[in-house]
Amino acid sequence: MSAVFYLSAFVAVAATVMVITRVNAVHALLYFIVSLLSIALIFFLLGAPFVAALEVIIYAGAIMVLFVFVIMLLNIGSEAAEKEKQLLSPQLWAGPALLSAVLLGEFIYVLGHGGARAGGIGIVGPRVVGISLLTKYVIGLELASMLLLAGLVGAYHLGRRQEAGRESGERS
Amino acid sequence: MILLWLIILPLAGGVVSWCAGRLRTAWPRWVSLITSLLMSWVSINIWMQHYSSLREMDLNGPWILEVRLDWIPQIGAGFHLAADGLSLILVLLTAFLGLAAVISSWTEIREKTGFFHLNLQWILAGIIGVFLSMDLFLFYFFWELMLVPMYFLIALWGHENREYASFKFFIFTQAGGLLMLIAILGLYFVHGRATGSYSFDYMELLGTPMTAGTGFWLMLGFFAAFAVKLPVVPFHNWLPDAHTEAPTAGSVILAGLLLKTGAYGLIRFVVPLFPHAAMEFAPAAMIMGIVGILYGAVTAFGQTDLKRLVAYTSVSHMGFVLLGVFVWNEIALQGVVMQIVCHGLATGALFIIVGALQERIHTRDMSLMGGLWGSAPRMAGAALFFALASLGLPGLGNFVGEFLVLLGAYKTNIAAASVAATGTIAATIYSLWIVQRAFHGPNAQNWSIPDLSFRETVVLAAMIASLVWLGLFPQPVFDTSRQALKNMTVMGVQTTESVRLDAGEGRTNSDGGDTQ
Amino acid sequence: MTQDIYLNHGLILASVLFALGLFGVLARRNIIFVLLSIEVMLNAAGLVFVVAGAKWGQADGQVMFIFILAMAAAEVSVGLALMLRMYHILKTLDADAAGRMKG
Amino acid sequence: MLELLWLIPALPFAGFLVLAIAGRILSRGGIAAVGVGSVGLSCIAAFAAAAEFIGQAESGHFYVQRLWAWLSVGGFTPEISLYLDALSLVMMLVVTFVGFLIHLYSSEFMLEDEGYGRFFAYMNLFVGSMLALVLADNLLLLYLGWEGVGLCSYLLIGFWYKDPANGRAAIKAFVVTRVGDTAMIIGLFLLFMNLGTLQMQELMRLAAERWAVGSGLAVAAAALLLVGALGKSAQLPLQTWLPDAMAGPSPVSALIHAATMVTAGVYLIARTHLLFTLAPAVQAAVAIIGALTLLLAGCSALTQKDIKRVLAYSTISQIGYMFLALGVGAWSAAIFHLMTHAFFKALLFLGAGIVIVSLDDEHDMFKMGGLRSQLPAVFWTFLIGACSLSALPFITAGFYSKDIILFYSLASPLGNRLLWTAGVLGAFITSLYTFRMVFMTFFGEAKSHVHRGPGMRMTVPVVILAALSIVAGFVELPHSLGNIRMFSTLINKALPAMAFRAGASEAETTLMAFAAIVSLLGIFLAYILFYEKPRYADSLANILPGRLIKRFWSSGWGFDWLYETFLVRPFVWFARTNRDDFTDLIYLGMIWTSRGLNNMLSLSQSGKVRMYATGIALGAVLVIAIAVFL
Repeated sequence: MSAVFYLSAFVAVAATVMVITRVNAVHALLYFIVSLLSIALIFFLLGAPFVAALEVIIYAGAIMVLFVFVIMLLNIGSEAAEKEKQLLSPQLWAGPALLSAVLLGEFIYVLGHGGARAGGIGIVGPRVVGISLLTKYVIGLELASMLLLAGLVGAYHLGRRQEAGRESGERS
Repeated sequence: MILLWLIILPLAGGVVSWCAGRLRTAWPRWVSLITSLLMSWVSINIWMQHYSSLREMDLNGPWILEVRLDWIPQIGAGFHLAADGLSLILVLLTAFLGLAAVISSWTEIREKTGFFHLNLQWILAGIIGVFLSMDLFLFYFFWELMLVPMYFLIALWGHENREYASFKFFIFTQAGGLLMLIAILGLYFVHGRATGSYSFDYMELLGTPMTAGTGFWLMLGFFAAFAVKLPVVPFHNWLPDAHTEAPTAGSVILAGLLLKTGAYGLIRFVVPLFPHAAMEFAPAAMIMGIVGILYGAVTAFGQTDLKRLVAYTSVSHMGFVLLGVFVWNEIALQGVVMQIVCHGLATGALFIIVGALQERIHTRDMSLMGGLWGSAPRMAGAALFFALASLGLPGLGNFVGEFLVLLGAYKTNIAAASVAATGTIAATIYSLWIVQRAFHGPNAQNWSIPDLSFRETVVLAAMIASLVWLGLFPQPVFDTSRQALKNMTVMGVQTTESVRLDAGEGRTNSDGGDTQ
Repeated sequence: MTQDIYLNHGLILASVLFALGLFGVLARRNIIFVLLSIEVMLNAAGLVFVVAGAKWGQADGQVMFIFILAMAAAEVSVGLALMLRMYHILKTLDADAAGRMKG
Repeated sequence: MLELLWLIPALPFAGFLVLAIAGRILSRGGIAAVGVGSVGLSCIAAFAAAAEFIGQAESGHFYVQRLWAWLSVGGFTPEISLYLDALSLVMMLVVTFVGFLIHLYSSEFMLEDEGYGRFFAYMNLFVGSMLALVLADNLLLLYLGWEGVGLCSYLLIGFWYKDPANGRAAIKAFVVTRVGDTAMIIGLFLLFMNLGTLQMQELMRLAAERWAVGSGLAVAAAALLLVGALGKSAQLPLQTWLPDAMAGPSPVSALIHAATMVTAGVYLIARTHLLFTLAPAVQAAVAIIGALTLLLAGCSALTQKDIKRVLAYSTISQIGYMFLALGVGAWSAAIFHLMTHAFFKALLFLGAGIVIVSLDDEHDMFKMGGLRSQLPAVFWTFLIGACSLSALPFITAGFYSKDIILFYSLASPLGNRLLWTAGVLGAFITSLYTFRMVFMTFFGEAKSHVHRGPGMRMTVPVVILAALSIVAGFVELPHSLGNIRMFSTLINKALPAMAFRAGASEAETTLMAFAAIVSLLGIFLAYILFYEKPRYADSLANILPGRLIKRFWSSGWGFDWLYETFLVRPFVWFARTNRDDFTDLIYLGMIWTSRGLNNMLSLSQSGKVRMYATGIALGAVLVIAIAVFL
């Protein structure tokens, strides 16, 4: 079990590194899907099959497809990739790299000192999740639906201005 | 109830003249004039009625008139108006200068006359409210009430640089006012905690027991507002700009009345409410007063703008007021009252003259004036008279005021009185400089201007007569204010004692509160 | 004990992913990558919730993940629409080119 | 009759009011009638009062008339009340009588001036204030008159307002005297706070009771009053305003700057003499200042070109004599000299006025000459005045009054040789500059011709004054020469008698002869230098030290330069530089600071999304670091 965990964790990190370093957006996207899939596997290992499914269906499926559509809509050629290369100069990413490293160091420091204690991993199935979603978190659920509605309207509004008739379909 | 009328009258008169202005341009002036005449009549009537009892000092209680209505009982704020001799004198001055302001703006203001007179009358209402209210909440209300119309007066009918000046005026006074608001609230809570009854009433707040540190900071809050209004160097910078840019009526009211609210506040609130802190602060305040006297006078001399010059003389004269208040003995306080009245008249008159001059030659630059005596001898003579009044010529009211302030100051601090006395030399220089530059000298620009009109002559003649009267027979003013000032000096003493008593009790009270 | 390692290591994994996402947001100028990096960060946050939920054996962590998911969806839809508009106006995807709000 | 005492100052004030209000409506005749008439009536009333007062002098030495209570505040209760004793009587008579003569003179002198009404209004106001000053019962009322005369002096010096130089001179006069007045008013505070009253007789009584001789308070009070007197009487170091004050019309110089106002300081010291006897150091200072002033001013008078400036310096110098007399305790001598000086100096000024007008406003003596034949009446009267001023022995009033002063400056217990020497030297210089003026103006060849001669209204006052310049001396003759004591008997009712050292009276004759010789010597030297052999004078003035001394003296010993450089210029410089009020910088600073902050913060708004994100990240890193590590 733990071997699977570490393997998928390694895949996730490696794929993410690829995501943020690619010059071609579609390649990056594909790596990102790999990363998402491996995280879905980790979810499953953690006893959360429902969210693992959601991860695959909505994240890797719907959202990423949306990205793909948009990238295709933009129709970026190979010269864009060239340009992208120029934009990725070391002096540009040195600072952010440092910043991120510091943040990571802080996280790991915290986790190393009195982080999580032991606890039972059992399977928390979709039923339990659904019940708590519709009872305890029902207001959150409503708010999330409002958010999605707002996203829908916003995207529609923004997309409509440029050219009538062309709408970026969305929703997960 | 007659006190209520003193406030309602200008408020209503202002509204009526605004409405009248929508019909005919000339009507608001008449409405305003009638309002001011009524005001003068009412206030003189009050004076006449109560003069003998004031002189004999046989009043029951501190007030000659009092109105007490409920307002916001939940927070202990009441509509409490009361007048004693001090307020009465200032109300009289307000009525008189209000009349002068209306008449002096007769031809100067030709646009939006209705709104102008609305503002004018509302300022007067605010000022009278300030002089009469004996509830700090109400006092603050009136304090702000007089500020806003004044802002409009400067911003709408002012001269070239009016926006800057009106902003400066507003920000300075508002900053001071807010500090006072904080101090009022602080005092309110300190008093409420100590006695258990939360009230804004002046009489109740007198003698509030408090620690020396608290008292000092609260006193500074009040002092800040009044120091800006008075104004005290170095918080005076709004004044030259505001005076210079304001229309004549605005300058008259600013110099004659608005500054006096600061002086009144010092006498009525700062020292009686915080006798200890004020005593502690007195040396600093006296130094500020002396610096004001000298600095104002020297800076006045350096000006080229006639109105600005006169504005700086106000700074100098108000230095005497500050000095006198913090000397706090009967002679000096009577001197302060006299100085307040006479400065209002003399400087108000100077502003009327400068305004009349500006109406005729369209400039305030003294280097462009000169030799105006030839064509306008009456105006020149009047200007000479008021210049002499402001330099403190014996026989005129200002001398009596300054002399008494200095005499009182000499009693407490010989050096202070001596240094302040040299201010009269500087006053001589700037006063004569006005006459020299504007009315004497060669008539280089070949001005030929009409002399004072009948309207202006009447106003100025009344002011001349008042100043001579105050200079030679000042006793009525002293008789009127004596009781009030005595009460206040006695209050100071009493509260000094009661603070000493209450200090012990207050401590036990607070201890009890803690244990509970 | 192994479960304990799982948990701690799950959190470390989330941290690493988050840091990588942050680096992407800060270092990349192409707005597509910025959006992608944000997705990485959101995903890492979701992972933390799920790991924590797993630790206590409660559904709350997963519920939070669902909320994050919803939010990510809304964010991506609006973000992509904005990106499209930007590309049409500025003809570039360089985030630094959109500097008209300079104070 | 004494009940009508209040009329004496009230009449001129009434005249002022009438002229101020109705001056534009009245004709010139009407103005003259009001202006001269009011002072004339006042003069008549004064003489009537004097007759009655001297008549009943046996019964009481003073008369007090209370008019009304001025104010009453916290124990401070000055009254408007008049006080008449021998001293104020003399002053009152001098003021009203000389004042009347000068008013009469002016009614012709100013006839062509456009400000005729204004002139008489000011003059009446002056006479009224001066009478208030001399008749005041308390120091506050005295101060009122004191400032009132200062004001009129200012107004009349700057009477011809169109010339800015006149205005400057007027302001200078007012401001310089105001310096003294400020000291005086502090003295008033001191007296009131320590003795509880400003009523002068009461004050003197209490001072004598409570203060020991030479006590600090007495010295301070006397010194402060002295500074006031120095300003008003143009004594060292506040003398600089008087020469410039000659910018005013000649009658003004005669009335204000010779006969009356400038002697107010002498009057004040005489009035409060007890304070000065309580403060011997200050009294000695009075004598020294007087001696120094009379020498300095005399030397300056010697080098002037302007005839009126000669007279102005001469006035300063003669008042120096009076101060000398006061300083050695010769009270009645000082007042006597004050009176005779009022006569002959007014006469000289009026004569000079006629000369100036006759020559079409010519002040420069070097452009005059030979007027003896053209203006004979003026010449003779002027000559009498000049003789009196230079103390021509035995016949002139000036001789007797000055002789007493010289005698007491040596013989009084407070006198000494140095003071006497200064006085004698001064007498010599006096006759030198006086006759320099006479010779230059009336003798020699005519350099210009007379435009118009004086009329009756100008001649009569001059003649009367000339007569008085002779006669007035005979009311007081020295011991060795008739020993008439009319004047001092009168004055001694108000002031202590003069004392002199035992055995000094024997020397009196010698001293008198010496003084007489000195003054004659001065006249003779003037005759040589300025009439007989003028080139001696020229060559004297042309050698280098002569030139330098001449320049130094004629500029008034550099006092003007001193004040100009160290007081006036810095003051004006500061005022001008500070026109925009440097305290404004505090508030401008606030504006600049907030504006600068605004600019700095708006720099952070680069418009780049990544920057904002970096900012957020940085903040997050910091917050977490704080939460974790602290």
